[in-house]
Amino acid sequence: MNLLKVSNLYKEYYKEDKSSINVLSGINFSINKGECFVIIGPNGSGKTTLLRILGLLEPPTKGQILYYNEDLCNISRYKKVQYRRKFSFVRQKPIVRNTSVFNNIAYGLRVRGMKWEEYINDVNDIIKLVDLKGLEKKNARSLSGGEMQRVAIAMNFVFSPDLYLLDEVSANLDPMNVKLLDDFITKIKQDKEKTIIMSTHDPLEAIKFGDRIAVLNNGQITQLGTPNEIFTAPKDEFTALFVGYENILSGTAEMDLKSGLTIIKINNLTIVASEQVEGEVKVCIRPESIGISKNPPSNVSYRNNFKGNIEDIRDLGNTCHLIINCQSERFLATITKLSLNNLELAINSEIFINFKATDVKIL
Amino acid sequence: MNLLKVSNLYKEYYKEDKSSINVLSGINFSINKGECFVIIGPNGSGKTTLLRILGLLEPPTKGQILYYNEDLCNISRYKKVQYRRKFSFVRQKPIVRNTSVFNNIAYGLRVRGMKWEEYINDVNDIIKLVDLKGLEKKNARSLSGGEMQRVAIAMNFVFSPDLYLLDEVSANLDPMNVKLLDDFITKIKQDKEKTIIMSTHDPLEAIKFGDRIAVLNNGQITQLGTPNEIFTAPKDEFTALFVGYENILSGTAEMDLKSGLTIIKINNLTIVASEQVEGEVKVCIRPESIGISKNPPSNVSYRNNFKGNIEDIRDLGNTCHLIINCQSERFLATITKLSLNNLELAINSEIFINFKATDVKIL
Amino acid sequence: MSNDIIDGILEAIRLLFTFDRELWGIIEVSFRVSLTSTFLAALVALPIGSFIGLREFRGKKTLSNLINTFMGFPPVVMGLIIYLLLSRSGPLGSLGLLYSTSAMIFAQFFLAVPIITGTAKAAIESVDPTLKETILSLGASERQLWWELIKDSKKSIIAGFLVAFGQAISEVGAVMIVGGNIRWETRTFTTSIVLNTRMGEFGMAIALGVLLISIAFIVNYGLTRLQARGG
Amino acid sequence: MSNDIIDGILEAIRLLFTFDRELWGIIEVSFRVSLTSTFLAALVALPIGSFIGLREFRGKKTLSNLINTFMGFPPVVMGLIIYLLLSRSGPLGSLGLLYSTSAMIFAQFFLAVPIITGTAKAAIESVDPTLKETILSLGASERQLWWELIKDSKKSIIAGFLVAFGQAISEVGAVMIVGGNIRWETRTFTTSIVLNTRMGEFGMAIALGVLLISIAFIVNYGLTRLQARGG
Amino acid sequence: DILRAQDPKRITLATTTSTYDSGLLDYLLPKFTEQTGIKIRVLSVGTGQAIAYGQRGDADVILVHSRSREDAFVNDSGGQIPYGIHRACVMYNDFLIVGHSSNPANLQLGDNITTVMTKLKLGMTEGHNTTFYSRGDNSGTHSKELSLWSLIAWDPTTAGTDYYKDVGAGMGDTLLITYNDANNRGYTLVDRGTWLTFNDTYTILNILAKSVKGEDILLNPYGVIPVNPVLHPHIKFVSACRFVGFITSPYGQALIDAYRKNNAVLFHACFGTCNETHDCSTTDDEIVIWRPYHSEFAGLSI
Ligand SMILES: Nc1ncnc2c1ncn2[C@@H]1O[C@H](COP(=O)(O)OP(=O)(O)OP(=O)(O)O)[C@@H](O)[C@H]1O
Ligand SMILES: Nc1ncnc2c1ncn2[C@@H]1O[C@H](COP(=O)(O)OP(=O)(O)OP(=O)(O)O)[C@@H](O)[C@H]1O
Ligand SMILES: [Mg+2]
Ligand SMILES: [Mg+2]
Repeated sequence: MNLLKVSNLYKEYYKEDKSSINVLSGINFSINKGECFVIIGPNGSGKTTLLRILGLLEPPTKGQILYYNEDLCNISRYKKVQYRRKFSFVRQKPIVRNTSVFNNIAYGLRVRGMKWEEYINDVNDIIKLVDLKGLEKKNARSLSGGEMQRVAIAMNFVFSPDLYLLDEVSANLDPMNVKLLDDFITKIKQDKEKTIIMSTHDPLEAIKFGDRIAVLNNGQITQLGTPNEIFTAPKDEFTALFVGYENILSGTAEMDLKSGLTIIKINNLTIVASEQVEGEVKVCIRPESIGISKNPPSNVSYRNNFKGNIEDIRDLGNTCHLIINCQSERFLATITKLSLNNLELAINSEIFINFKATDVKIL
Repeated sequence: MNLLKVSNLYKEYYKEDKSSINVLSGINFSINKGECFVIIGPNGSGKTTLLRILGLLEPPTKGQILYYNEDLCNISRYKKVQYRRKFSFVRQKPIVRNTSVFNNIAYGLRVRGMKWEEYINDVNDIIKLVDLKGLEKKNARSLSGGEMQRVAIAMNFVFSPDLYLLDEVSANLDPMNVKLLDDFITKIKQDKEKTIIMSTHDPLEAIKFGDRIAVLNNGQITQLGTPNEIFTAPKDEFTALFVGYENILSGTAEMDLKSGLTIIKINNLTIVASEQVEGEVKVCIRPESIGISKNPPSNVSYRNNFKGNIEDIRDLGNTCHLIINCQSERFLATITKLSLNNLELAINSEIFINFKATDVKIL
Repeated sequence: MSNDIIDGILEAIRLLFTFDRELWGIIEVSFRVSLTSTFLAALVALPIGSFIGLREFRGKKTLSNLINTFMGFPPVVMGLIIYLLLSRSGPLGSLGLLYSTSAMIFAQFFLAVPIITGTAKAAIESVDPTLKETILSLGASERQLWWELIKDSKKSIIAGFLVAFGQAISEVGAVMIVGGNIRWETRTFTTSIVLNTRMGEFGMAIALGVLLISIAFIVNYGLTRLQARGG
Repeated sequence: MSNDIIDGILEAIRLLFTFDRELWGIIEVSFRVSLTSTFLAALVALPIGSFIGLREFRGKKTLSNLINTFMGFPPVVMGLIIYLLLSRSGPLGSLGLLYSTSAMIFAQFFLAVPIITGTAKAAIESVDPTLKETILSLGASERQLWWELIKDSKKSIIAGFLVAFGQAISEVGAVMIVGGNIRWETRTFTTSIVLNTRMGEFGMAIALGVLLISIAFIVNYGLTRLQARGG
Repeated sequence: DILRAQDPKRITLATTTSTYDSGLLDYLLPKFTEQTGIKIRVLSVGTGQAIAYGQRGDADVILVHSRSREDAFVNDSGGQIPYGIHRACVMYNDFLIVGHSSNPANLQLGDNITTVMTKLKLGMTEGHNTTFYSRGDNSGTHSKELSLWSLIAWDPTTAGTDYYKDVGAGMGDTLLITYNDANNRGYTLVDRGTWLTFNDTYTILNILAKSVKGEDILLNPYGVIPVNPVLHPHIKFVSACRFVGFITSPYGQALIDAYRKNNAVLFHACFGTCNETHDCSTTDDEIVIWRPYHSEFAGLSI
């Protein structure tokens, strides 16, 4: 049985001039208990709105949200509170009550009727966990961005809800605290009674935690699947970029019946791909898939070979980004520092890039 | 000549109980015109406070800020406004005026006395640049987190200030918009009249843009140098983690006079390092530096060899994280999916890890 | 006659320190009536006002307008209405409450209710909506949310209470009609000031006025301190 | 005899539709005096109040307290003071302003100033400090910041204006003393209500009261609509 | 409070401001309380308001000075139950016309009242050098003023003159407004009680006309009337009657005559004798009714 089943969900907002915009339109998905469901999508696609609706903080314009078969959109105020107590919601821009860190974190337990003696230990434990020891008496409104984010996390995790709604929860956290949060989420994931729905802009986070990923674009779910499905077969430009196909080129595809391959004309370049499509297409190539050599490659297993110039080299620690101009199309390639030095590459070096037809993803 | 010279800057806040805490203590640095100065540091280290002080939004408790040799801490209200008009400040959690996107973005130009005809084009241009076309009539307070961030960026960039103060400016942006911002900052960097001071939690951003990086920890600058200096020789735990030495172990170091190497005892493990130190130390090893093999390695150029068990495997797309337990110390190693499959690794597989003495960084 | 004011101040000090029995009676009545009525009004108006501020419902706009209007309800008219109710020939005449401090409290109560309702409503409405959402999402019931918002906007609510108290204690039309300005019983600062003015005793009137605002200042100051401590 | 109130309402309607010349004169004087004084007070109080709200300085707390206290300044006392100033033996007696609408505007002006100052100050202070910083960092001068904050908190400021107007139009103590309730000249709603009460004409007094609050409701409604449109 | 209100030991007196503000009641009432133990709550309001309070049963006894309205109060007009019973004439003083000493209307103290009123009228309508301030509040003084104008068959309210100001206020306020007349040409009609209270404050005002011997139209009789218990059963009629008995008794009358303010006599006691001094008709019935109540205060002297 599904824990949560969203069907045909719509949300409209009214603009100043009374015309409406559809922020969510026709959302359908269901979530199983114990699952971690990740929502990705560009800015303004409706992620926050969707999470707020699921958190019963805003009614949808239309649609159904079944939770254990009860429609959350048509329940009394009282029942709404009961359900909200099963959920937690960490906002994208957290806001805290104007009181101490301790009181902020204890609040969720207090409203559930717990007494001081009952909650003091839990609260102190979580304060230690989120590394806020020493700040518990400070007014939470005077904290730094990341500290406040951690208070918000602690506030919502302390009462151990059944459903975690996390909206870009790792933004503003330093790497140390991101790790801390990772451990947290990993622990929740191990508890098969707990369900997580989170939004993120960080692909690594999506892969790390997502049992399934939904891509929200313009208020619609354009793709939904396991991380593997999403990352190997992104269906739109945003997803492609998100998962790392950072070279996206537009061209016209034609089938070559002889070889069974697709020939894509991009201005002066011709790219060969193994997928079979025709017409106006977008082509994606991961920077890692692009090989570099100083001389024209003798090995013919690479179907795409272009001569180019290095326009720019960006140092990324032990790897680098090369920007290569091939017939006025720019390609981004990632190589190791070692190769950079071995090949003696520098800006304006003339080089050859190559990639396999199977590495070309057509959208 | 220095554009900006900060000497001996202190900032205290008062707690509820009237005791004070030093948020910044004894900050000294100077910035040259045209530079991009990146501030990194853990949550609550004082980055935002420092930027706010530089933006003349808050007076320091003590200290001097020389800008073209004028002390910004001791100037009239009127002059402060004049200086603020040379600066821009993008907040960590942007907030916008309760009016349309267009008016928000035009505001900076309007307060500088520009007329509608004079600014309309500039504003429309930047709206297109930050991809807010179509939203310009919308009330900026009803935007999504990322959209608002972009409004905040446009608001501050449109009047083309001399000094850009950017506080975690890419948080909340989707990958597409992060790229957009990248291009923006790159363009500003090309203009040698413009100076940037930014804080970030993203190491890639720090490397990409930083001419110099300052590490702020607990209100003090603990390290200041070029990205290369910082990334190859992190001086504290935070910086080490930030730049990617994600394996950090504590132990006792002893010099081995014979080999000239350092022997570090970490519980039951003994690690050999090429740096020369003694006493209680922290040891950092990058996950990428750790090699994996199924059999005890026959090649002896690796000075550190341990047998261990795979505790966990985390898929990261085309690479994976392995968690390896060696004598109850845990190591994190990164390997490619290909190797994972070739070596036929699985949870509980027995393997050998190895890394070179020169790859061990001692803090 | 412009040193009437200075004379008034000196007279005020003299009066206060001679511990004039009648004066202290007036102080007592004034404060008892105004504090009780404002306090009772707060008990009623705070829940109502904050409830209106909290919820969205049809007709809220008209209701708000009505409250705004009633915030400027002429005290004389209120006095008259209460008089007509409590008068022997009125519906509540049998209670015999007319010309008592109870009647005065009654009248001032109805004057204070819209003021406190209106300010409480505005205060609750001006709380950041994201704070409301955060509190709700932490599992607060509507009552718990309400309490949090009251706490969060207590500054404005206390300000509203102070306005209502200030109006009550400086109000004269209503207490005059329903209290009757009876010596030793229902005479307040303001009715006494009016009486003295009518009798041409400007010095005394000013003295009472000076006393009234000095005491109001002290009460105010105390409340502000309390509020600062509580915050 | 509790249907006095109902009779009053009927009488109010009758009065309005017979276009009684005297009644219209009263309406005119009431609104002219109250609107002018509130408007002038706003001109003075808005800059002062918002300035106090904007800046930090020594003695701000005491000043705030003082303003709070003056928000409840007893109108009768204010009337007396203005009377003493304008009276023939007073310092400004030679102006001959006593018993004119100018004198009434003068008195109500001083009553309205603290109310508008106090509410403007509170409104400006309640604006999110990060918004202030954002505006400053965009290069706004203090004046430009001030204007933005006024715009941002216009709801509360208009509310303060409405409270002041409501008080002014329903106030009787001050206008009675300095205006004198002279027929055809300085008679307002409230002084007229008091006169009718003194004459035992309770029905007429109620009728005038009903009229007053109905008109106030309409003014209020208009202002709210305006405000909603502007927002 | 409910208990206290029904306490026959406490009655409510509604009266005009002139009696209370002159201090007479503060002087008189403690003596009554001392004798009977009955406390009196004084409502000092406008004449019309005092009468309305009586009609509605919100006062037990009223003390006012507007003869025509007092009569209406005790008359069973059209078979209606009268609001009050047994009016008694208690005391009188007189009305004065006061004005600025510049006296533009040139009133002379010896002028009879019609001359005075004519001079005032001419000052307003032709000389344009006289401003008359009228109470305009239907009080006893106001009714008296209107009756004075009617003596010369002129109605200032409809005459359309700018020099006749209807101030709609109490006596003290009207005097104050007259005093503050910017051009020093204000006149008003005032009762002697109020005048004596204020005359040392408003030193630039003088008595410019007063009752000439043999002319009683300027006299100002005060009547006391208990409210009818038939109409309002809760009225503490007995106590009210004891109060009326008190002030009409020789003791009470002597007290009134003895009352001085600023060394001046304010009120003249006149129970039973007012017929002789002016046309305030006290019936013998009234004397008969109140005489028994006097016994309680017999033998007391001041
Ligand atoms: N107004 C204030 N009153 C008291 N303490 C404050 C105030 N503002 C900031 N602090 C404290 O100062 C410290 C530094 O805060 P700051 O916002 O500068 O940190 P930061 O480096 O920007 O952190 P983050 O990465 O989380 O944004 C924090 O510990 C914070 O709690
Ligand atoms: N109250 C509102 N009134 C009008 N439009 C709104 C309102 N709230 C959100 N929107 C609009 O709805 C769209 C979706 O907003 P939402 O906050 O859900 O986006 P998001 O996916 O969370 O984006 P981000 O990644 O930037 O946080 C945006 O275009 C936003 O402008
Ligand atoms: Mg969002
Ligand atoms: Mg910060």
